[in-house]
Amino acid sequence: MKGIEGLKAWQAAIQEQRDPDATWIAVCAGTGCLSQGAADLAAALREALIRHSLEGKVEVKETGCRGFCEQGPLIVIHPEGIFYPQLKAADAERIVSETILRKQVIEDLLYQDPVTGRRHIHEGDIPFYQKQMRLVCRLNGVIDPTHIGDYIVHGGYQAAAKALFEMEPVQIVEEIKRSGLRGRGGGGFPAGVKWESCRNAHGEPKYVICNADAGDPGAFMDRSLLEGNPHSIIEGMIIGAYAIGSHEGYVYVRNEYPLAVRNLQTAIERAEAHNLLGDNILESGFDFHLKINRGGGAFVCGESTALMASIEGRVGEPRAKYVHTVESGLWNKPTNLNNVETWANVPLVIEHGADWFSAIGTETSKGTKVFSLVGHVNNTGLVEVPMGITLREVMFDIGGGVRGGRHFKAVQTGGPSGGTIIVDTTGAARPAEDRDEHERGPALVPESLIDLPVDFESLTEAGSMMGSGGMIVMDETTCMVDVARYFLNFLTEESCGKCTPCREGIRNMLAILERICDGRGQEGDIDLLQEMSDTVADTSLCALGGTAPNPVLSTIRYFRPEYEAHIRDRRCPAGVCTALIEYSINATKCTGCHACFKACPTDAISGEVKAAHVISTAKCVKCGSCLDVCKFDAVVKQ
Amino acid sequence: MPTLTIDGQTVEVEEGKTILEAAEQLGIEIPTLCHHPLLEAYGACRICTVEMQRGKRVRMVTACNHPAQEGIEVQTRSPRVLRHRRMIVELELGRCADLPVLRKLADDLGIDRSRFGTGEHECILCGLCVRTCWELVGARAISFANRGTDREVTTPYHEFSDACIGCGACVAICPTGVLKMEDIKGRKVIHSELTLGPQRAIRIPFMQAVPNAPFIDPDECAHFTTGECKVCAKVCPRDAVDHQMEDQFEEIEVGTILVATGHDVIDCSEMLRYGYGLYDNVITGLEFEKLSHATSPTGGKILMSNGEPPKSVAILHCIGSRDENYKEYCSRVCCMYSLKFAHLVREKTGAEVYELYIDMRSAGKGYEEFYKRNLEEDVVFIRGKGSEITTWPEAPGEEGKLVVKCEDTLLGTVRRLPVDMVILSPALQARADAAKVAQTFGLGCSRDGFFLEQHPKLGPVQTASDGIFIAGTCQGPKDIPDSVAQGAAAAANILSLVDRGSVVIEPITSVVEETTCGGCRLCISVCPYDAARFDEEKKVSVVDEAVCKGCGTCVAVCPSGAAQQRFFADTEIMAEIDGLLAEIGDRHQFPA
Amino acid sequence: MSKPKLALYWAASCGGCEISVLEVNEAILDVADFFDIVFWPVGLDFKYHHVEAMADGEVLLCMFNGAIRNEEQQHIAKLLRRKCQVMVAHGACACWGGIPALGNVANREEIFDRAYFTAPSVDNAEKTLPQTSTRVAEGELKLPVFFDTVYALDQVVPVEYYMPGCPPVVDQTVAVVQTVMSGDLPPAGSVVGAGSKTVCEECPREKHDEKKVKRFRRLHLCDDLDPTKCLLEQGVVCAGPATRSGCGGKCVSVNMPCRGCYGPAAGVTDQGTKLIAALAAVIDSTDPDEVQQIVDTIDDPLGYAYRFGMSSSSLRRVRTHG
Amino acid sequence: MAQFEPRIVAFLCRWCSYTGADLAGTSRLKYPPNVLPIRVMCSGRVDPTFVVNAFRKGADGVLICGCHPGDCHYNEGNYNMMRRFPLVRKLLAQFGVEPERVRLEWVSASEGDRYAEVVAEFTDEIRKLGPLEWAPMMAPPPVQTAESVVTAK
Amino acid sequence: MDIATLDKLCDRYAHERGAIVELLQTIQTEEHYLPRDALERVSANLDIPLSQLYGLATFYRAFSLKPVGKHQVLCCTGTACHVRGAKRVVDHFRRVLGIEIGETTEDGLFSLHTVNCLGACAVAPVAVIDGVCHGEMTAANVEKLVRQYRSRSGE
Repeated sequence: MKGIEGLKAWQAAIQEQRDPDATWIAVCAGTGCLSQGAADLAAALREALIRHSLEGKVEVKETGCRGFCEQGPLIVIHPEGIFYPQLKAADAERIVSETILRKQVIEDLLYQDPVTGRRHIHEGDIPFYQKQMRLVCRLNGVIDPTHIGDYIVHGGYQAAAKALFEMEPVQIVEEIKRSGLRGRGGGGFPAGVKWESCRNAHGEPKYVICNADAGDPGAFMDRSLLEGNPHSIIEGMIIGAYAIGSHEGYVYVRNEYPLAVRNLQTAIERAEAHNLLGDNILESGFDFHLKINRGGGAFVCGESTALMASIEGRVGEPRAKYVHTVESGLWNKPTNLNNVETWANVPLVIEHGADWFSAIGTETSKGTKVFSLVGHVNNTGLVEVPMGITLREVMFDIGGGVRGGRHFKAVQTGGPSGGTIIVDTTGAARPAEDRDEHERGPALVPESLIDLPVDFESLTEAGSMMGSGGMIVMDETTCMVDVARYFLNFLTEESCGKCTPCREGIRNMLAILERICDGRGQEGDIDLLQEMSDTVADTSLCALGGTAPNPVLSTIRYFRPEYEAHIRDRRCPAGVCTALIEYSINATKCTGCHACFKACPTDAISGEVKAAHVISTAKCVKCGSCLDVCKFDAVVKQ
Repeated sequence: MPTLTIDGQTVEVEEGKTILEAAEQLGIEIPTLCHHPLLEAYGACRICTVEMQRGKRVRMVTACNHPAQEGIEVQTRSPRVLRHRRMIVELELGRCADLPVLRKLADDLGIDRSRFGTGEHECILCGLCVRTCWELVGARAISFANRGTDREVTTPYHEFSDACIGCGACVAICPTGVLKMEDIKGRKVIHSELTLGPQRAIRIPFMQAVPNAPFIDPDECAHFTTGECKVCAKVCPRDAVDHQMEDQFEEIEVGTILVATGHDVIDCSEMLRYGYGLYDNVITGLEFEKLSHATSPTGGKILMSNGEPPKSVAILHCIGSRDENYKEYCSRVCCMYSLKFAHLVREKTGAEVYELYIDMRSAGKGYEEFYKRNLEEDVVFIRGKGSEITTWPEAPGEEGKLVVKCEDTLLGTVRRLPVDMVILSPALQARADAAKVAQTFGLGCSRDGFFLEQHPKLGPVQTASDGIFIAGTCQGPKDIPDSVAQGAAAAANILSLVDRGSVVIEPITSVVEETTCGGCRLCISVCPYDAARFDEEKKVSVVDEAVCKGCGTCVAVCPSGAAQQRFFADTEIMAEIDGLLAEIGDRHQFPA
Repeated sequence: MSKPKLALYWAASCGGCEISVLEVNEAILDVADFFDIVFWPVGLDFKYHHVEAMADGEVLLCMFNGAIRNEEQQHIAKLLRRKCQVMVAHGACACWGGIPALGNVANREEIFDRAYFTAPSVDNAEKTLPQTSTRVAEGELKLPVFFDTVYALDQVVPVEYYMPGCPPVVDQTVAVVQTVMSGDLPPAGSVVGAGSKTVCEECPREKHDEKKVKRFRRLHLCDDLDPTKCLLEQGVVCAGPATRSGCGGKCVSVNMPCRGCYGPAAGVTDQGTKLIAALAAVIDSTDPDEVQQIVDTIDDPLGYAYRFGMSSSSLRRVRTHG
Repeated sequence: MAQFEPRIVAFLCRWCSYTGADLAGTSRLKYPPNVLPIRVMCSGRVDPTFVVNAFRKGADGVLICGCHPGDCHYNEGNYNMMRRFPLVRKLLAQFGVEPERVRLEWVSASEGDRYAEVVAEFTDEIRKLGPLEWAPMMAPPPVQTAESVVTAK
Repeated sequence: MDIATLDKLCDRYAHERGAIVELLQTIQTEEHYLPRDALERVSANLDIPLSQLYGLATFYRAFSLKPVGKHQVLCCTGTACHVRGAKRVVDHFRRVLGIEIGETTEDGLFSLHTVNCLGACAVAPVAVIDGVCHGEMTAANVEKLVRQYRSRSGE
């Protein structure tokens, strides 16, 4: 197949075969939905179609993640676009018989807005989607990632063809620079500038790498992009390689994402089969080979030099970046490394042009960003929003507010390297005047933080950072000291152990925090933590160590009272630190239903059926099982 | 050439230098733990972090690997740098035991105790050993294992790695000394080379070696086993190290040769009853000399193998000499050096010394007086050859001692001497390759293997072959004065030959009578020196007088009698025969 | 003055030398012209008393061939010595004992025992032996005494010239006679009719510097001999190197190894030991046992060494009565 | 009659045997005087003619001494003697001379005692063999009176 | 894995630069752990020092030197799961299986690991057993799952 004409011809050929108004069902098969039974649902639908002898006419297509994981497993019936969320296998029969056959909308299956209670038929009018601008994720949930035709029919690879045939490499770099596209990995370094310096660095061969390690816990946008639309990343890398003058690329994927690896591998094979990858792409004379490199399972390998060490078959140990990797990266050759989402944006910029792209987002942060909205929020899922949208819109308008009607306490962005932005409606936060000069983070903690625009500069200013896009909503049941302890515990396990400040610093800070959580905190612990944080942040070799203190510093900054409660009063206001809480049964409310007796793993609960039960504090390991099963709110935790 | 300022002082350095090197150039000291000039900068310990201002941005960077760029301002002791440095040392102390290298840093920075307690690790994970093994030596036997706080240096599966070539480089470079060099090659230190600790691959053989220059021992040198290293070549300021050099064999033409190949000492381990090689403290005279010598590893102190000075020493003479089963001759030198040893032991350690001798042969100048001096220094002389050494105690006071059994012929009793150390005086014997050397130089060998002089009285340094001389113990056991005298004699002989200018050739040669030679060429066939050649025109054999050595074999073989030997012609020998048998007068004469 | 007188006598020999005199063909006429042959038992009927009747030294030249085996030959030798001026030992037998001298390996008793008793063709039951004098009807028969040892001519009477050869080659005989006729006589005791070198000089075969053999071979057993190469180098015992030249290499030119009939080379007293030395020199071994094996392949060293020179050999005869 | 004192001619190679004999002398070793040494440059020089001639001139035994194989000053001289010796012995045997009467021994320069030993042993052996008495063999033919010869009338 | 397949594997990766981790991954998925003789064989075939392979095997969480259990229990301790009580689920698994994180039960059936994030935050806290994802885990259904897998492997 040769050039753009060949591509367009192929696209037209596929369109002909497709009847635009044929009905077909898109079942979301992202990991989130799969883990809630999407596979069984799809099977049930197919059986139902067979029963109604519709198998030839109506097609069931398993697509990538549509973003609304909370409402999984969900389907969209085309061409009408009817959206049925939270389905069970049993609903398949009704869907086929009523909606498919008789085009009737099943009222009770429709999405009901938890706040307004209104039911919405089409995806578009659900608030979760209204405020979003799904560009990178537009094909997620629309195409079958394993079937290249779906991608081609939606204009796939035409941006690459345009770049290869109609644009010069320098032109492409200029276009990306003008577009203001910045790295989506967390650093936010302008992609264009990076490409330019890599292009100008001397040394052959040059490499392009896609960092699909996505090590940040709680951030799975890279994963759903790889699963849902791998071809967009391949196309982005082809354009990037052509611009920089590289013929060899690697995608470094986490080993814990088997579905992503499989779909990407299939995509590469299909692309090579159709002369869209490999030698002489589209007869353009440009060769580009892409190989998958499964990571060994190390968060540190998210850092560029550690990632390259891992590809080179060495242990994931970062090295000083005084000489940038664009000049001397993989095997000491010029290497350009970008995040999955960054590569996915590239075809958009080339297809619609830099001006179109730079129109989206704020003055300094252009384009959209995919966030993974998780934690104590109603609508957990992947949210792609234009830069500059406010926190309020993301968390409340899209996110549907805090779960279970609780109070919103904090949101954490940037993963372990990020900080916690406080939109404290509980008033527990502290005015900024009395913070001392070497403290980090924003000068002010106004109520209006909730209206903080989400972009690189403002998030960093707020003491956190964009990071890969994890946004973890926390309500008042979350103990901030425990959050800090969790992050440090994670970082102690994931530190490569090469440099002293990171290996020893974080370990000792964790020890202090665990002491505090155990109720053995001492005066001066907080100052010691801050002193240590200062050294760890300044002298650590790589970003892992460098940003590790952020969660601690930002929680201290805004929740010093909670720390002091743990240290002075040996109390955990949020009731999380097990050493400081106690479980007891409110005799008046307890109906003696014996449920908690059966649930307790260490049979710390005694009492006869129908009589009030008692918890023996000695045996109780505070697992909280009794609280879970008690229907009468008799179990009290303070 | 970038110029930068460090602590206010400006300095200009070559391209590619680091801040640390620039600081060294200014004599500013920046502490390092994981850095070594021969290794690539690693940046693990971070103790060398300094404050660097470039343009308006101030950043904390590690000096060991940050390039010295144009126009940067570096502060090596700013409050912020010191604060970080103190915290890092405190963190290290929290992890490791009170290691000297850390204690020194802590004292410099004024830290007495770490707020993070004290750990028990002795390895500060600086990685110097791993990087040396990988980058320098090339054996690649050890590496880092695990991750984060469990990180450790180890060989695969914590077992002995057969990639390790035991070069000891990691031990040498480890700042904390946690790596120890087990004597894994099982070398017996006191006996074989008397060197303690790992054998340097490049070393001066011994103190007074001439030339007093180091040599590379190919078996020990890592380069020859792994193809890497060459550290010595890198650090040598005069580029004198060349690993490509090969042994060269030079062939030189000489007029005269002086063979002075010396002697060997009998292997005492063959005589099982003395337990040499079995018991640690039974050593030979040569080994005692090495031990008591000022340049010995013990610095001349006389110590037993366990490092203690001996309280009692027995010196046994004639081990293998004057002995039918081994060497019948007297080795001539042992008595006197044994006396020297006795004197040394008495003087240096004051230990009880027993000398077991058959006859005290102190025949040299001043020798007898030295023997008398030993007597005065209470050395115990027992006239009787040491017969056996055992560690089997039979009487009290013999536990843990070497018991020397001997017969004291003056007292007429058999005695048992419990001592701490025994010195054997082994017999001198011809070198193992003496026979081969003799054949090469056409030397005769006496039955005991020493080379044969031309005449015991008239030609002690000459040999049967003209122009080849011998001197020293290769001709027979003798001590240093005699050897020196022989050396001088041989040299004098050689010089007399050299300046004579011409060589006297053998007068006794063969000559062929042209008129009677039939050209049968038998003489040519037998001549060992190819002195006889066939003259094609005259069809006769001709003898080249310069080449002919005068053995006369051709004359005996010449069937036509044409070949005759001057001074030993057939007629002359026949006349000798007649003369010898003359009395019986059977002259062949005509009948009356 | 009448022609010089010539005397020829045939003692213990095969008579070949006498015949070789005839071989001079027409040259015999020159001899007849120059000489007055006065004693030639085989050619002309002369008797002993004719010779006894002559004056001492009357005969110029006496060509005495044959060794002295018995008393009669000794007597005639002495007689002729007295009667002639120049005594020439004509032929190998006269010079060194020749083939008859091989009898010295035994003594008279052993010879008679072999000849008259044990020889396969003898039928002598009565064991009669010839006696020096036997009475027969016709009277007393006398036989000369049979010596134990065969002696060369010069061991009985002094000899002026020795003419080697068995028989001497024709042209050598002619040359000798002509020299005598010319009166230009070489010094007494010298060997005439022969060269001054050895047979090797006249031998056409190629000789090489390297002479090494692993074993000696009997001629009649060899079928692979190289006609151009020296026989000794091929392991065949050839007395050429130890034998005086003069014969022109007659035998070696026809693939026959030289047997040494021209006697020892000039200046050599014992031809046999010289040949032994030569044979030993070509043995190719340094190991005593292997040398012994090679020596064992020479079956009869005495036979090769003293085929023609037993009488004048160093030890002359074998010691039989020990 | 006094004990038969054999007369033994010895050919001693100048480098080894002759020096060995000399050493025997300087070492004051006792050995029978029956040996009459002749110095030759090398045992290779000893011509079979000398051996045969010695017996002819009345020697009762002939001893030839040379350097040990490999030690010869001229590299191969003694090897040549070694090759001649068995042939000379065989020739002498054919002449009726007991082969034991001729002997080849390797005596090096330092083996003074060995030389004395060889001489003593060889002399004993020849004494047992008794005198060679080769003179009768060399006697001229028996002289007969002229008349006893003339017979015919 | 027998020698032949291992060698074939090595040949396939021999010329490909940067494939060592891939190779170890393949062995790990095949054998569920990295046997010592396999590492020694790879070291010999590809001329890579054994110390480097040992470093890789002990650094990356995906590899283990000891045989792991038949059923792999992966508990997600990502931030989302953490705030929804992942820690209690992990503690419960530890109590029920009687092993610590990273160990394998004596009967070799179960091995327990924690993972940073499995990408199913919507149904946090999550546990994946043999690739099958179980969302909204509570202490209760931990025991149910363990019994279910133990019986299934019992057949």
